[in-house]
Amino acid sequence: MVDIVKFLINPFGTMIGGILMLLVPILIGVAYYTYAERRVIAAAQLRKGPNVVGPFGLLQPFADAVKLLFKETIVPAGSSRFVFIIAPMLTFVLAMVAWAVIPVGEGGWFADGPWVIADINVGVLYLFAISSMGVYGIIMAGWASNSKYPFIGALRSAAQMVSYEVSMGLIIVSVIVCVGSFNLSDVVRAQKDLWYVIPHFPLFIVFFVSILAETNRAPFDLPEGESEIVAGFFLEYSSMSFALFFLGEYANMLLMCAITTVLFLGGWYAPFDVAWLTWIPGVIWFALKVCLLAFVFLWVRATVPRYRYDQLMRLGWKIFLPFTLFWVIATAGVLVAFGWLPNA
Amino acid sequence: MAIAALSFYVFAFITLFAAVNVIFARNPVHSVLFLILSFFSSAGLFVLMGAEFLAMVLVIVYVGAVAVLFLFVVMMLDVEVVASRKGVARYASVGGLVGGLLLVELVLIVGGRVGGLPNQTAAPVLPIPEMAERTNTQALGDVLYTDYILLFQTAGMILLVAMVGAIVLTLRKRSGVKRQNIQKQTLRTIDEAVELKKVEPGSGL
Amino acid sequence: MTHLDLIAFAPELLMAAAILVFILFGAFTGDKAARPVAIAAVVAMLIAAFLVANQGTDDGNFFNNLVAINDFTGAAKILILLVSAASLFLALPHIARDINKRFEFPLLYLFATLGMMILVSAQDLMTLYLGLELMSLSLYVLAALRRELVRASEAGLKYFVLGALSSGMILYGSSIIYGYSGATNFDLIAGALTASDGNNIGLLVGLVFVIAGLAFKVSAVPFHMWTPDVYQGAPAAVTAFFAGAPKLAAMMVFVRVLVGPFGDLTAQWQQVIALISMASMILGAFAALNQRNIKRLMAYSSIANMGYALIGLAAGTPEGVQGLMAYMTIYAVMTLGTFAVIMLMRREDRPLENIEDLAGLINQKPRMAAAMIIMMFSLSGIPPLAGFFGKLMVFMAAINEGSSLMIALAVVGALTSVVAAFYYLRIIKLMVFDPQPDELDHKDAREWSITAGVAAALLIVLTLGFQHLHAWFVGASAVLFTG
Amino acid sequence: MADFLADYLPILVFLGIAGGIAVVMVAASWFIAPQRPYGDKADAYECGFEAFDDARSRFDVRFYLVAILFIIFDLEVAFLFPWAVSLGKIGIFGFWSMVVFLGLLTIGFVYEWRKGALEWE
Repeated sequence: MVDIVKFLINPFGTMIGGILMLLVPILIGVAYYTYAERRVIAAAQLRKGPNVVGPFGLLQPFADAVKLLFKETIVPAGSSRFVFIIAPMLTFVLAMVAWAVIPVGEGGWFADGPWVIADINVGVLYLFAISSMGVYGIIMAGWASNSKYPFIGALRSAAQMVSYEVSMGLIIVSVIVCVGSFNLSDVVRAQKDLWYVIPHFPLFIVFFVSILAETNRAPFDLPEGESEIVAGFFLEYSSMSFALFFLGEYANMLLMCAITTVLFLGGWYAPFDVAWLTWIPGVIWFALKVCLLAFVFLWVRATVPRYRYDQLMRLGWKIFLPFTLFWVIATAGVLVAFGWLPNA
Repeated sequence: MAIAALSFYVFAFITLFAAVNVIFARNPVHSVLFLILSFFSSAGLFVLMGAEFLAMVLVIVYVGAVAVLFLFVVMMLDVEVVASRKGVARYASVGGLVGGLLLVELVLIVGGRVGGLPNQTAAPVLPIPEMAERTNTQALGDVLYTDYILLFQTAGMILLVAMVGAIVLTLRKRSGVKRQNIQKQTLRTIDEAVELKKVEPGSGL
Repeated sequence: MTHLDLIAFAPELLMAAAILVFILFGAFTGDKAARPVAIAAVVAMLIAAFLVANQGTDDGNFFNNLVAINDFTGAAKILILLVSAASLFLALPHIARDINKRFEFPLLYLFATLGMMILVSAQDLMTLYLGLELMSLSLYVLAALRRELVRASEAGLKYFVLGALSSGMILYGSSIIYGYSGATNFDLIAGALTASDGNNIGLLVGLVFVIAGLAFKVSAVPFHMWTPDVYQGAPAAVTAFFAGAPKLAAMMVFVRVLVGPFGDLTAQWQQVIALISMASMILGAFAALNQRNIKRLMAYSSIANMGYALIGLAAGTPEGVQGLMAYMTIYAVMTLGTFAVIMLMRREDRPLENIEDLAGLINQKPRMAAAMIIMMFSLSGIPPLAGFFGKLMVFMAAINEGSSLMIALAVVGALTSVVAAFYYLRIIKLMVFDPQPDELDHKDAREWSITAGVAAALLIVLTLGFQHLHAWFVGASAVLFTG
Repeated sequence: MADFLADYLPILVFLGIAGGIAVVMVAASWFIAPQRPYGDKADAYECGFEAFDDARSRFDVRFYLVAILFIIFDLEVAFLFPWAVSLGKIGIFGFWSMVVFLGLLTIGFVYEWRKGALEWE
């Protein structure tokens, strides 16, 4: 017992403790997000959805996990074994590691500063870097399977990434110009009085559409496109490898919602600076905002039909790119003209 | 700071290991994957040196964009693994000679460092600001767009040339391709699209 | 940045503005714009040359010491702009004929020329690298422009791969130099070198890499491998451009780097340059003997000529630099003229490339043959043509420098000139004495005849007015040696 | 410097933990679940057909063009990052400096658009 306490006070122990305190809720959140998706889609289609395992089907995600654990890991003949096994792990690890820089709350009983695992100076760039690597898991899976549909899925995924990532970068720049720092806690603090969703509303919409594409969600689920290319890049996967892809994808969705919350929805701040609202801890607000956005993800999936590739290209290159480029210059221009620049 | 030293050796080892494997991997796709790994661990080395912005940009640009293109080209080519090995023996001597020369020069440099101090007498162009005052991204931004504006704009010209070059060399006009004109499609009115006809029973159109 | 910077860089800004306007014009007009853009580009280059010649600002460093403007850079830019303009003029008929009418073609010339101008003005390793890249990228694309031809694509690819390697060497060398001097600025490097008290092995190693990279750009042995293939694979007009302006620019920057910041290391780099120069002269002379394709022959001839020009650099004296400038100027004129004649060799509207096709040219096109004879005599260095003076100047510089190495270099130069004279004179013999094969096309493009004629005339005029040219280069090179 | 690196250490640890979880999950299933591969099971899925040929084939050259353009614009964004955080210090001059740079690339973008490089066929 004494040993455990010692371990926990030691800075390394608190670090690992902090990591687990973030990781476990995320994994549980991801599990219930899959459940929520099935319930929401079911509701949208006037069905019931999973409701048998446990009360209201609440134990369904765990049943699924156990089922997948006992399935055989099939590695297709003619595949590149090593790459095939590594690809889902990469997707999962990237989706997890990005969370390290997300600040979920600040101050209070828990810590003095922001509640974040790694409070680095270039947090926004770190997220951009990690998300730009996300495509590798998919490409590697598609190529390693040595099967037609996964390969097409991989191609589509890369082609898709090319279409929206530039505008995502430009959107980030527009926000950062207003903040003057890449540190995500600073980004949130800069929104104490005014969430960026208000001045940057069009940008918020474009960003939300881009993250739908980033996470390969409907209407941009071209790499999976179950009615066109069966299941796309993870067609050949089974058992825990499949589960890792699944977890990675859903964790990514929550991550993107969290990023949107940080960039546009004022992170851990309450919507109004009213006493009874500010009593609620910041982390609850953060979680609520993430849940709201996550719900919109599901709502969109239930509503909008899939885009064709050329339409996505057109949207990304001919609409989003010029628009966001204009917005960057306009934002910077306004800030410079009125002398509103941060750290001038 | 033992952890920092340890991380340095781990990253350095991974970088070198991956770099060697880029050359010796049998499958070109594996070569590219090792290249990515070596980029990634170089980014780790950058972080250890305090160059966090460069580390992130290395990952964003090289890993996230350039290497994706590499990987694609290599995946599509499906190069015959054996065939590409044939030339190795032929050029090994020349390659070895050049490599040996480089090695000798490197030894000379390192020797120069060990034997006598490097002659860094000239003041650095700009002192590096303290990390707490100004992050290195900001320090970079402070000079790049003002003091080095000429280089910045020249870089813009180079990007422009790259754009023009890419289009000139790869764009082909194809005829007989159907294109969707979304504007035209949505601006279509009922009058243009549908015609109501009174059809007499039994006679058809 | 102040307005002085902008005034000092007015010619470059003009070129950049021209590029941007032409891109937009071309993008909205389509390929109809090709010829107007090309003509406008020639005009833009000439105006830029005029601006350089009448630069209103004082000499000095601009843009936070990133570039230098002085008599030497001015002279270099004027030469580059004139040679580029002439090459583009030479390519005008091509735009209608071989190169499928694309307005990007003249644009790439402008981009490359702008790169060269920045390159020769560089007062900092970073400027040098960016200028070099701007130039090289445009040249790679130009080499591969006719992508429907396998040979052109191959040329482009080879040029690109080897060029990227050489750029890498320059970067690597620059990083070593930066590591050892703590600066990328030429003045600061020079200061570090002076302060180093002979402990400069690191800087020297870095310099060797930079020399290797630049030697690639001037196609000196042993970095010449790309030259014959690229010369042969690229369209003749593009080859004429490759042979002239980029080499001129690379030579000038060679001089600026070696004589400028690394002036203290002259004794060391002299050996390297002398070696490169000697190897280039020997290989250029002997390898050209067996060539049947005239473009390949010109490639080897250019390698040999770079060797001669490098003698001037190896001397490391003001006299040597003047010799190099004179040599490169005259060489550019001769190359352009020769390529104009090569392009005139067409049968049934297809370009001819074999030496045998020149046979009996004197009967068919006497004026052209006369121009070609002048060119060949000048290339082989027979007095009293201008080519002779170029060679004379670099040899004299080497002998006056006095060290045994330089005298050996001059001797090798003289001997290889004799070998080289053999293949130049063989072409003359073919044109004058050999029976004529099938008829060539009668209708010649005006631009080609004009260029050939003007080049031939220039070679004679330069002979007569050589002291004026010489005086100009004396003035221009003085600034390099005042410290 | 030490503080700065201390900020990054948790990421490294996080990487290790996440990687560990992934490996453990796959390995656990590998040991717990029965593994009985045989020829037909390990075949690539192709809607019930035998595979006709190797799946890895060439892709339209147009894709490479778009990918190169993407790299160019990605670099442009990389140039924007330091600008965004130091705009407060470099002020109006820095602003116009970037406007010129973006102007260059916008001209390139207009050129691409007019050339039809952004159309997918």
